[in-house]
Amino acid sequence: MTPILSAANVSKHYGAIRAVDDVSFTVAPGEIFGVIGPNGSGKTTLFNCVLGQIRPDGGRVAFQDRDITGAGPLALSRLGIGRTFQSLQVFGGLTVRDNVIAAAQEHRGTLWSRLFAAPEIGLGAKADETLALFELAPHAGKLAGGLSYGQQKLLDMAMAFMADPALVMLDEPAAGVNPRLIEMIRQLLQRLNRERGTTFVVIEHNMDFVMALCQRIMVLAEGRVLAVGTPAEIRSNPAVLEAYLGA
Amino acid sequence: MFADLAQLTISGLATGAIYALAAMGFTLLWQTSSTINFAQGEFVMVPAFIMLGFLGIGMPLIFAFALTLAASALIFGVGFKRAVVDPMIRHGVLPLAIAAMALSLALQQGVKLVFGAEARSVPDILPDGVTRIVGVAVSYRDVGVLVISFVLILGLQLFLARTLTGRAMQASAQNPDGARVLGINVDRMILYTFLANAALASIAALLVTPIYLAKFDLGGPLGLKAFCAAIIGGFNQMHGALAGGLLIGVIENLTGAYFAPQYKDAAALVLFVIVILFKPEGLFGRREERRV
Amino acid sequence: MAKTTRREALGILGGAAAVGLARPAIAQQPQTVKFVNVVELSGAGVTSGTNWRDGIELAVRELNAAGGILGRRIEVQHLDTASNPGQARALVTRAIDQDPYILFGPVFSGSVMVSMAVAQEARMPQFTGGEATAITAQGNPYIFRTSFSQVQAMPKVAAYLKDQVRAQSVSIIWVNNDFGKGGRDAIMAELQRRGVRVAIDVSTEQNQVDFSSAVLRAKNANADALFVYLNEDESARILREIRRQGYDKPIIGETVLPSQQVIELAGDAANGIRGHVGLTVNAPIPAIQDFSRRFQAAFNRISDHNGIKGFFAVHVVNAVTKRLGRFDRQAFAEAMKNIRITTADAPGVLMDVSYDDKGNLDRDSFLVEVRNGRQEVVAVLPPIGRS
Amino acid sequence: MRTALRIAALVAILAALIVAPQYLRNYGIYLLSLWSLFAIAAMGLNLTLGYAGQMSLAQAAFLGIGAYAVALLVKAGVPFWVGVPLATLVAFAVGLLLGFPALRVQHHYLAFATLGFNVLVYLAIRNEDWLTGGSMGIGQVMGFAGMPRPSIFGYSLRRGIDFYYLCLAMLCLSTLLVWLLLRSPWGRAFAALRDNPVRAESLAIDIRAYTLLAFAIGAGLAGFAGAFYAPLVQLFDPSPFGLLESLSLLLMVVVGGSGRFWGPHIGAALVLLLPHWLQALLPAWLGPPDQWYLFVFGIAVLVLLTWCPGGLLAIPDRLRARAQ
Repeated sequence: MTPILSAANVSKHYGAIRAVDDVSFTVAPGEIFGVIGPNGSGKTTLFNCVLGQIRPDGGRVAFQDRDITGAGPLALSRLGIGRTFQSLQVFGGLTVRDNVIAAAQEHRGTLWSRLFAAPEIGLGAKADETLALFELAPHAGKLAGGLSYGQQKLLDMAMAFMADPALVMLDEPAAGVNPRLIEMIRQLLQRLNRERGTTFVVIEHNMDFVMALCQRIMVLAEGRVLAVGTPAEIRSNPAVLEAYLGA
Repeated sequence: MFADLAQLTISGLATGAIYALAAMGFTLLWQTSSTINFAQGEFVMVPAFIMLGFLGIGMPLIFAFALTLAASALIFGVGFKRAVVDPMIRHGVLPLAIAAMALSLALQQGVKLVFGAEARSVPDILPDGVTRIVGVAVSYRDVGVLVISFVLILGLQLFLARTLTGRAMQASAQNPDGARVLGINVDRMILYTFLANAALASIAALLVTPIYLAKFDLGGPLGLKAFCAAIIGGFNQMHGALAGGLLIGVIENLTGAYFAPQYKDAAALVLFVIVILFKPEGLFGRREERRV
Repeated sequence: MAKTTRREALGILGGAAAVGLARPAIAQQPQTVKFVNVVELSGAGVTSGTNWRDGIELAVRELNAAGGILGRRIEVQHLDTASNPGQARALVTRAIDQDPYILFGPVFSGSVMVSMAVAQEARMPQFTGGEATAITAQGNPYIFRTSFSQVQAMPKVAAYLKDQVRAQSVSIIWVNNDFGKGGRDAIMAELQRRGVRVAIDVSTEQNQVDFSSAVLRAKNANADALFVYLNEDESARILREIRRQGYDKPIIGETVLPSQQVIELAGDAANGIRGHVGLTVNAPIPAIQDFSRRFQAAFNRISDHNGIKGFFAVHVVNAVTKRLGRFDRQAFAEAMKNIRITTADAPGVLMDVSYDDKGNLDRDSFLVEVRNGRQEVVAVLPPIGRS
Repeated sequence: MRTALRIAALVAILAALIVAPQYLRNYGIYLLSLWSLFAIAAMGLNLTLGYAGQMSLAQAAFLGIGAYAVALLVKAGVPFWVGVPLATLVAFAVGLLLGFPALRVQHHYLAFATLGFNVLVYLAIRNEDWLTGGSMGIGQVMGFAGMPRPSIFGYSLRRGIDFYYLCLAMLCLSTLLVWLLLRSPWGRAFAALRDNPVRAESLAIDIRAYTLLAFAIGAGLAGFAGAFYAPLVQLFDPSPFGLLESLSLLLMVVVGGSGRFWGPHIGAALVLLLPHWLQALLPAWLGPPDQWYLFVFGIAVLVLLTWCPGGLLAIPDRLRARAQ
């Protein structure tokens, strides 16, 4: 089976610092793949290289066998790669419902057909369904900027799923969220993975969350791959322990 | 031919030095408090009228100017910061810039209401007269403006680079949080930059109004040139403002003489648009990380 | 008088009642007569407009003190066009809504050109300070000048340049607005007709500050004389620059360059300039000098030609209305055709004047020179009709 | 209930606007016509600035492009009603071009770039007098009767009042179209672009296309307003299309409430109509409001912005937020 996402020898240097150094990995369709590592291990840089925010100095990135090295965020989202951001990223001046519709509308029709389309562009039902799934239905008519932090985090995630992406990249979904919500997010992600077959790549600091969520985990340290394996394998890997404790 | 070029360049430099004075203060405010001061031209225009007021009651020029400096420090230093910038800054760069536009409108119209719309002549502190250097007529006035501007700008640079207060001001501009940790009173340092801006503008008023004439709408064109100078030179570099101002002054004159006088005003703007599009950090500026 | 339509009547009622955009117009007291003056009280035309307004004010005050026009008190309202033609047109509309007897202004020709049709449509006599040739070439029977047009004045300037200055070539520096452009076109034509070469023709900006390149170009053209046609502030600035660059050929102007405001603003740099003026307080005419003293007493400044024009305009209205014996706009406009008014008849017009059938006037004019910071009249030129 | 109330208010205001000229004389009618057109242009700027978040200080330039385009087309023999869409299209196309700098620079840099553009347009109109009549105005090339007022279905709109109804109709049409546009997916995309362009791009929203469109549509509306401004004033010169007018349009949008649907209508009324109402309502010893209005207005805007930067229409929200 071809991997849904593969990176081969990806490198990114800032002067003498090798932020990402010859990293390769593959993600199979339907997998939940975690990326962890101490601070400064290159997680975010790698993420940005894959997502086209930064152009890598070397290596290749492919999505479903299609070369996407250096392709911009617009191209990737059009291909069906969803993502969330480390910091909150919703459209504060739009209602919650409009936020989720905005997240999917560009996948329907052409630029010109959208001008003349009905306001909800046929996404009304899907928006309500998604909002219900993320427990945001009671807030549908509120301005997104007025939601609590946790609600905005959920909305951010809901937006990433609106366009039925095959792959979603999550940048620290558990950061700054209370334990009850973390648990809810974990269950939601696993449910989406199970029911819709969505593939996830997750960058996360919260070890418990990653271990409970992911099927396979890659550990980065100083820009290089330290280990790849199941949560159990990673937990018992002495090199990983050393990297974390040593750091 | 050479003499003409030299002549144009010298008077262009003198005009440009004035732009630079206004542009410097502009850059200062931007660096320390993200203020795009659209009323910068009025900060030059109003002191001219304050000075005329003092002169009108028979005060000698030097005293009148000293009092003007004090008044403008109070109004455009302390007052502007406390009444406009402090409450607006949390709303963002753009609302603050628009508030400055409203201020500029109010100042222009206020002066017009009080002093009328007619131009008034202002006494000159610089000597009148011309000297010839290798066939080029150089006026004492141009030389005076250039020298005063250079001394001021270099003095300010030295102050910022060499003195404790100056460095604290720079630190407050570049990294306010860090500066606070070091025990610097950031708010006070920012206030100093506002005072410096007010002082620069008053001196610019003293230098330009004998030629520009004191008129309620003189700030518009001057402010516009100052923006252009600041951006062309680099919004985050003090010497950029100087270079930008001088460059505009000279380019305008050369355009007027050798290309198309009716597009003289466009010269600075064309240069400015090109710089904005291809080197937005300015010709001499540092690249700023784009903050999202 | 214009017929009051049903709509207007309604408008007056409604205006008084509610919105207030319409103020009572016809409901003025019978013993007053209304003037509206639409003029440049700020912007590039501020000096002209302010003098014009003050001239009108002085005439109105004096006439009112002497019992008004035909026993009616004059009420005058001044509106500021900000030297913006669009604004001028709007304000002329507004002025006409007030139903005045006579409309005054604007002074800037561009503003006159865009607004005069509005007054014409309302059959409203309009006294303008504008000098553009086109103003009286539209066949508008309600427009009247208070000074020469540029085509009347420029022949005098061109003849002066050729015959007295003996210039075979002339450099021209002009301001690129309606005033400057009109004057430049007129002088170019007159110079060419007389075989005087235009060595260079330099346009400058309204609000321009640095004139070094303009003066340098004129200087390098090496013509026998320089003709400067700018507004007041810019004239003062360019004179300083001209002196600075040590230009030593004759500098000639028309009306503005040797005017009071320019001399005041330019200081010593104005000395030696020569030019033609249609009106000046320095004219060797007792009535004008007396006017000048009264003007200075009232407004604490020396009137320029526009002050005289405003004063003159009110007195023409007074003289013609007296002849008619009633307030009738249509009759007034007709009476203005080919009229001749002498100072014996109406001392307020200051100099004998005659109008043609298009609204152009003719009278003496003056050649002046600035000496020691004062404008001095060096010659009186006869009216064109007699020259 | 609230919707019903709003519709009722809207109908009442529209009725007042239709009846008003009966109680006004020429100048009042002229001012209302001017208000209608400036409200359209301000709506365009509100779209660019308020909804799509793109700073523009060149709105008056587009008004001028529309006015000159329609006048020159009519002079060339093109019927007015063909000239209007063409003039709008020209402004739209130039607006599209002006959008390109916005792809590279943002915020204040963009403000300056558009400001520079406005000055260049102004200088070009003024200097190229073979085409535009330069500083002498359009009369120089079209004759001093100026731009003729159009007819509609054979009915001449020469009289001020008839032309006012045309302007009002165009305002209603523009308002409706903008409302539909803002409700459409495009409106949502504009808001997304304004609130968070990075996030928008990750959701397949083509921010380049929408930035260009925001500029172009805003410019197109100004051009459309300009196409009616020309026959309203009939004779015009470059001065209404300079930097000051752009600033004035910006203040209209900001005062009314940037990103608020009715902000431009209210802002334009404050700038254009209020001084004349004040004239009638205030005691005479205050002097004619023309003299001090702009001063007071500038101060008022300053105070409003420091207290409530969202503009007048944001005040209720702000009061509510305070009460809580």
